[in-house]
Amino acid sequence: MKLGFYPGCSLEGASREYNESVMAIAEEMGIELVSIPDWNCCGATAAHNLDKELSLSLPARNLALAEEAGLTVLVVPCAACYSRFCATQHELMHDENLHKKINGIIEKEYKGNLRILNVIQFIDEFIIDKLDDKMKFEFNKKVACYYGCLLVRPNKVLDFDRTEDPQTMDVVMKKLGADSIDWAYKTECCGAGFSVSFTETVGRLSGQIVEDAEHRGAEAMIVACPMCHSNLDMRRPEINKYNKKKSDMPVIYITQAIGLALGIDRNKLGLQRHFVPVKLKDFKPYTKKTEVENPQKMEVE
Amino acid sequence: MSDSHNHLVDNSLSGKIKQNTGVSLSRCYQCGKCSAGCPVSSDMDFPPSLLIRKLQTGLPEHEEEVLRSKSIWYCLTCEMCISRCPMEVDIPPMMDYLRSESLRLKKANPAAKNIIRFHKAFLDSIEQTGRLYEMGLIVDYKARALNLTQDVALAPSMFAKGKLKIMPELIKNRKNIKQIFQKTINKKQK
Amino acid sequence: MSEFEPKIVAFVCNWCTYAGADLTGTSRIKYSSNVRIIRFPCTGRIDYMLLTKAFASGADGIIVSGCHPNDCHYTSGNFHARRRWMVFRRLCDFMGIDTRRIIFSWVSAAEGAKWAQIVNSANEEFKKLGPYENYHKLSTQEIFE
Amino acid sequence: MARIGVFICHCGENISATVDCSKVAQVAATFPGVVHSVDYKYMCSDPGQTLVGNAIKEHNLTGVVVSACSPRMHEPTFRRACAEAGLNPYQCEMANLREHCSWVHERNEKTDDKAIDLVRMLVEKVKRNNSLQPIKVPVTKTALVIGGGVAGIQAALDIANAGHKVIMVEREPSIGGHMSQLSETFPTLDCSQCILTPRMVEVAQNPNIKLYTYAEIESVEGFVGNFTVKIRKKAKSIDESKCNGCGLCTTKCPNKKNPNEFELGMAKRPAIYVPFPQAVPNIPVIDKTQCTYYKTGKCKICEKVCQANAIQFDQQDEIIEVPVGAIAICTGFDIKKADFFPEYGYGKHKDIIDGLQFERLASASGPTAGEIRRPSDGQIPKKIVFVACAGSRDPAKGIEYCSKICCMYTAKHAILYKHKVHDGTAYIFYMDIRAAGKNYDEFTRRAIEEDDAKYIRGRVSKIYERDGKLIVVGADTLMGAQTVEIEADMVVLATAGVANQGAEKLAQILHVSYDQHKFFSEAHPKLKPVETNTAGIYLAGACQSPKDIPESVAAASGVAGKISCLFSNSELTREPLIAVVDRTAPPQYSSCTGCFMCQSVCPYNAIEREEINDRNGNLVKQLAFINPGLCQGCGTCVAVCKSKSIDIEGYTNLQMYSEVDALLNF
Ligand SMILES: Cc1cc2nc3c(=O)[nH]c(=O)nc-3n(C[C@H](O)[C@H](O)[C@H](O)COP(=O)(O)OP(=O)(O)OC[C@H]3O[C@@H](n4cnc5c(N)ncnc54)[C@H](O)[C@@H]3O)c2cc1C
Ligand SMILES: Cc1cc2nc3c(=O)[nH]c(=O)nc-3n(C[C@H](O)[C@H](O)[C@H](O)COP(=O)(O)OP(=O)(O)OC[C@H]3O[C@@H](n4cnc5c(N)ncnc54)[C@H](O)[C@@H]3O)c2cc1C
Ligand code: SF4
Ligand code: SF4
Ligand code: SF4
Ligand code: SF4
Ligand code: SF4
Ligand code: SF4
Ligand code: SF4
Ligand code: SF4
Repeated sequence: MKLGFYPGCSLEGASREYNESVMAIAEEMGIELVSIPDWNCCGATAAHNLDKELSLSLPARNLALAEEAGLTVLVVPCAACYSRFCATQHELMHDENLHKKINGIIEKEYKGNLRILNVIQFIDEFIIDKLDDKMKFEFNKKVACYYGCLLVRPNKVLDFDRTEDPQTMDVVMKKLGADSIDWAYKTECCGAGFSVSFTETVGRLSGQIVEDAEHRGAEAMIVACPMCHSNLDMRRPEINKYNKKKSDMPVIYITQAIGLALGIDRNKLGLQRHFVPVKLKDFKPYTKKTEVENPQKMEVE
Repeated sequence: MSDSHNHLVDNSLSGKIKQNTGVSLSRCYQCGKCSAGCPVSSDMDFPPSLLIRKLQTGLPEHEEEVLRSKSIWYCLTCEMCISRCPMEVDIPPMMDYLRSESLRLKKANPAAKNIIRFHKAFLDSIEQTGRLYEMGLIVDYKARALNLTQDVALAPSMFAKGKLKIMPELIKNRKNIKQIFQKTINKKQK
Repeated sequence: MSEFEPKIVAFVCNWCTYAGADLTGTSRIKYSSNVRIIRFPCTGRIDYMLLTKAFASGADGIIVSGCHPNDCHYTSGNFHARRRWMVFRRLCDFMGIDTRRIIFSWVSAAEGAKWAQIVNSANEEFKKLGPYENYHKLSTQEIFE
Repeated sequence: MARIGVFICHCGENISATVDCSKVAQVAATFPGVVHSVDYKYMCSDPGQTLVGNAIKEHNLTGVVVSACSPRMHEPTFRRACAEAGLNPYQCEMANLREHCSWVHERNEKTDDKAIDLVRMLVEKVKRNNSLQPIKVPVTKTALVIGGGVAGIQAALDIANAGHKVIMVEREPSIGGHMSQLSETFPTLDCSQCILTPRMVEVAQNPNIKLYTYAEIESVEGFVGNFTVKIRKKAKSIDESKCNGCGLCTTKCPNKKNPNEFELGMAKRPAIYVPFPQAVPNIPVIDKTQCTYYKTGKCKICEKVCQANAIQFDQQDEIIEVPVGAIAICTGFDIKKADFFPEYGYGKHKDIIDGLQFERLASASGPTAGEIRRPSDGQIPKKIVFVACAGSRDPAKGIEYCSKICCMYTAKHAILYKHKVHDGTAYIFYMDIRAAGKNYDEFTRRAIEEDDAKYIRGRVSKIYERDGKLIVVGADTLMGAQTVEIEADMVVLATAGVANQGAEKLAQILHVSYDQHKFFSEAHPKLKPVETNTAGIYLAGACQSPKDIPESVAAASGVAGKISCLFSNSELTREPLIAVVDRTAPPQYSSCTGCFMCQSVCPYNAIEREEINDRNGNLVKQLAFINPGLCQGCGTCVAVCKSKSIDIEGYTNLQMYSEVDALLNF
């Protein structure tokens, strides 16, 4: 199976391990991820902070290129890129004049036929059902699934999981055999793009997140966004300083967690690249099927 | 049977916000839920709901305070406020608009210098190469911020972990990207 | 010759605008005398073909007025009137009836002054449009009966 | 041949100062069909009316146009005068020469012309008036009260005490409604059950009231004065005529762990149960979804212990058909549950409760015998947070209205809490304190000043649990929107009052309208607050919008008054100005094509389907039929009927076209 893929700048740079693990599990499941030809940066926070049209044009160019390349589904692992893409799609599809204008700026035409999936949606749709057959280990750890902001908000644009107390990632982790805890900071902001400009603020925000997860007994935090990861992992010294205690709880991507359960080599998953060492071991061999119910799907919000 | 009233064009800042972003600040009934949920409201000089209140009065001195505030630069666009606001007052686009106005009128708060520098360095990197060149960005930003010591410890270990590339990645159609910049942000600022 | 005086027919509902026009009287507010009021139980009762009939009878302009949107004595008659007007307007365009000559308004039983103002401004409006000779000519062929 | 009389009134000088009355009379005399035309100083005076009466007799008039003041003023006067002179009152019309002419124009020729036109229009109209007879409808003097909360109880007792029969239908096993769940009531803090229970007993004992509990409305047909109602009496599995209410069955039932609805899940009850000790009637029901016998076929312990042989496992639902003349809807309201709030954990935390649960905790007969204890571990909360406007005034959550009662009951809760936990602190997050009512603001001030309730103006953004405490994160907008975090032991959400479950279905059965929140709609917000748009159906209490007890009771007495008025005559008389569908001889029967456009626009559901069958019972034609009991005469149906098959008396097509036609040469 072939699906469109937008790595985005972080996955090519500071968050290589995320890319590596996405690729590793896709390969294991027989899915080919095809990058958009000649893709460009989505503009991230900087663009929409300074100029609205720029912030729409940069993602729109990528979307148009993807469409030109005949792709219909686009997997966007970086939550920030995912959010920019969804916002662009939403705005263009709801404002005809703006749509025309942006098409003019990028000198391409985006028709709006792409389905944009974040990594959890990708897993939910293409991977979770195949896990039973391929899993070698149980991820028998207590984990805190951290969604951050961009995966779940704003929900009128994203239409993904519920905004408060989302569950999709928890369901995946439970499927892997993990005990995913109920905690308070699931969707609080980690400081996002302020890592470099307001490092202290990031230390505080990420610090509260790490503290709550650890306080409730999590052995690892599971994330699906390179920004969350770099704030929670790379900024650990600032976090520890804010919390006035040392935490060595690792932060791993959900794709890495799946990779571990599938028995993929740790280095192939990029675990060696983390700042906080990933010491998790003693995974139980996988034996029985786990049935997991998604509480979100049982409720009407 | 037309039921629309003809209002004169509203030249207040909140009027401009409404025209440019569609966000109506008069819907805000000052419940404060946004401020209570905002992760950075303690860093802000005016928490989001207070910022809106200042704009609701339409008084020039209040509008001035808003454009010169730290708040608009501290906003992380985390979307917490809008996702909980009972009146669905969409604060993040309002913040975007206020930031661009503050820049345009050269009223940006000094505390925002670093953020603006960072954003500009970031966009420069994209304009040049089509993608983000993290190494270049950090060097560029540090040079702009004249803050060469912060984070220097991080860079070598990032290298060691294979997280920083020495050379930028260049996309093929860089002309297209340049055009996009020409037609949008550069048209207004430079 | 003296200045052109448009002939205006007003179709009003009993509960709001008719009563409002009564109040204009009780308050002795003057307005131009070239208007003839026809009372209906509700604007919902107004069959728009009556409007064409009025033009055929020599009217140069028409006012249709009833209760404000949520004040209809019969709760929803005025909504239906409005909805049917949307359809009728297209028919007018098709038939070549000048819809500028039909003015809609809401006048409540308390809005005596507003009624006078509506009539006066309609009068000015219709004066500008001049006599509706086209229609009077058209109608002599008795296409509506 | 029409013989019309025209009477031009001077109204002293009110008309004649501006309009040349004698000239108008002279011109009118020349109109085709006019046989008599005069002017007179005061038409409405006794001599004026006599003038009209005499002219009718003398000139054998078939129609009269009184050209005077507004018909809204004197139409009844002149119609009565005509009737006295032997002319059908609906053959009298008025031309409005005062309000619409003399008072609003200058004295000149154009004004005279207008007066002449107005008279001509009405002359043309009256020529085409039909002689009509007032409509008489018989009235069944029995009222149906749906819902036995405080509103229903009040309405039923008032109607019964006026000497009329009442049938009360209550969905639950007992009457009492929400008020029976309350602890003490604002603004007086009197015990809710103490004031309500006697009224409940009165209902059961009043010989004029027939009570059906555990029953619902199946269907309603007919119209004002003449409804036929089918009631489904759900099987209680108990023979009510035998049960003496001893309660032995409920104590012996081994299946005791079912959530107790009355205690909102904070206690358990057996499968055979009486909802609460003071229930009326005091007769148990078996919960078939829980009873072991119904589930497995084994048990029947209740049957064994019942000495009255009252248990009837094979009892079936019963459908009862009753004729009633009027219906009072008193089905009350409900409140949103804590799981409605994502940001407060979707009801995950046991110690985040709603207002009604707090009422039960504070009630001496409640699960904690009136002590305030946390549901999770039974501890007494030392710090309690109340959250006002939880879900109300929140368009994002779909509820933009203010629930009206929660400000008051939250203040009450804070007072009760302080009375029970002296060393405790109550915080209240609020946006506005809405306490408009007699002694209401005094009551909330008392909570603040005497019982030390700490009001914080701002909304709560998030509540989460940590180490057994609930962390409440809100803002204080009186302190520059600063964040306030309170570590609470318990949180009470003053959740929004919403329409009762099933309200929409009931509205459809009754053909009454309801708003977008499924509250029943009154006929007019100011002048008909307890009527619905359907004649003969009324509403009272919180089924209309959230209401407190005084308002619910006031509305209920209002309904009782309305129904008693209706029942004061054995026949209803109504103005005959209603719609009719034309009927012609077979095989056409009517020009109506059966499109039922008219039905879809009628605000009163007055249009029914009439089926015409041939001798073999085969359907020949469907056509519209106007129910004269329901039609209010708006005429909307007339305007939409493409085949002009409906007409409305008083404003027929012929009349209206003639009026317009009369303008031809103006
Ligand atoms: C937490 C809380 C505290 C309150 N405290 C106070 C207070 O201190 N003072 C005060 O004045 N007010 C108070 N109120 C308000 C008070 O409860 C209401 O005003 C009152 O209960 C309204 O009475 P009602 O008869 O209209 O409705 P309800 O009490 O809701 O009664 C409706 C009845 O109709 C029945 N029913 C519903 N649907 C059907 C159907 N389809 N067929 C047959 N029967 C049906 C129901 O079972 C119920 O018995 C409080 C409310 C709440 C939520
Ligand atoms: C400024 C203002 C604006 C308002 N706006 C609204 C609004 O928009 N909507 C709304 O719903 N309500 C409004 N109200 C409230 C509304 O006016 C009252 O609810 C309403 O008038 C009350 O009617 P009533 O018949 O009880 O009393 P009143 O209107 O006061 O009538 C009492 C009558 O009794 C007569 N009377 C008094 N004493 C005696 C006596 N001893 N013997 C004989 N006759 C006596 C008085 O002369 C008077 O005619 C407003 C009130 C005010 C002050
Ligand atoms: S949450 Fe919304 S309504 Fe409340 S203060 Fe903030 S913007 Fe205003
Ligand atoms: S989007 Fe900005 S203002 Fe809104 S909660 Fe996040 S940081 Fe605060
Ligand atoms: S009938 Fe009317 S117009 Fe004539 S005197 Fe009486 S009040 Fe005046
Ligand atoms: S059913 Fe029998 S045992 Fe139960 S209360 Fe009635 S009489 Fe008593
Ligand atoms: S038969 Fe049912 S109700 Fe009776 S005692 Fe057994 S469980 Fe209880
Ligand atoms: S009554 Fe008070 S608490 Fe309830 S919705 Fe209205 S303002 Fe809010
Ligand atoms: S709209 Fe006219 S034709 Fe159609 S059903 Fe009604 S009466 Fe008959
Ligand atoms: S006149 Fe009005 S109320 Fe009567 S049947 Fe027609 S639409 Fe219904």
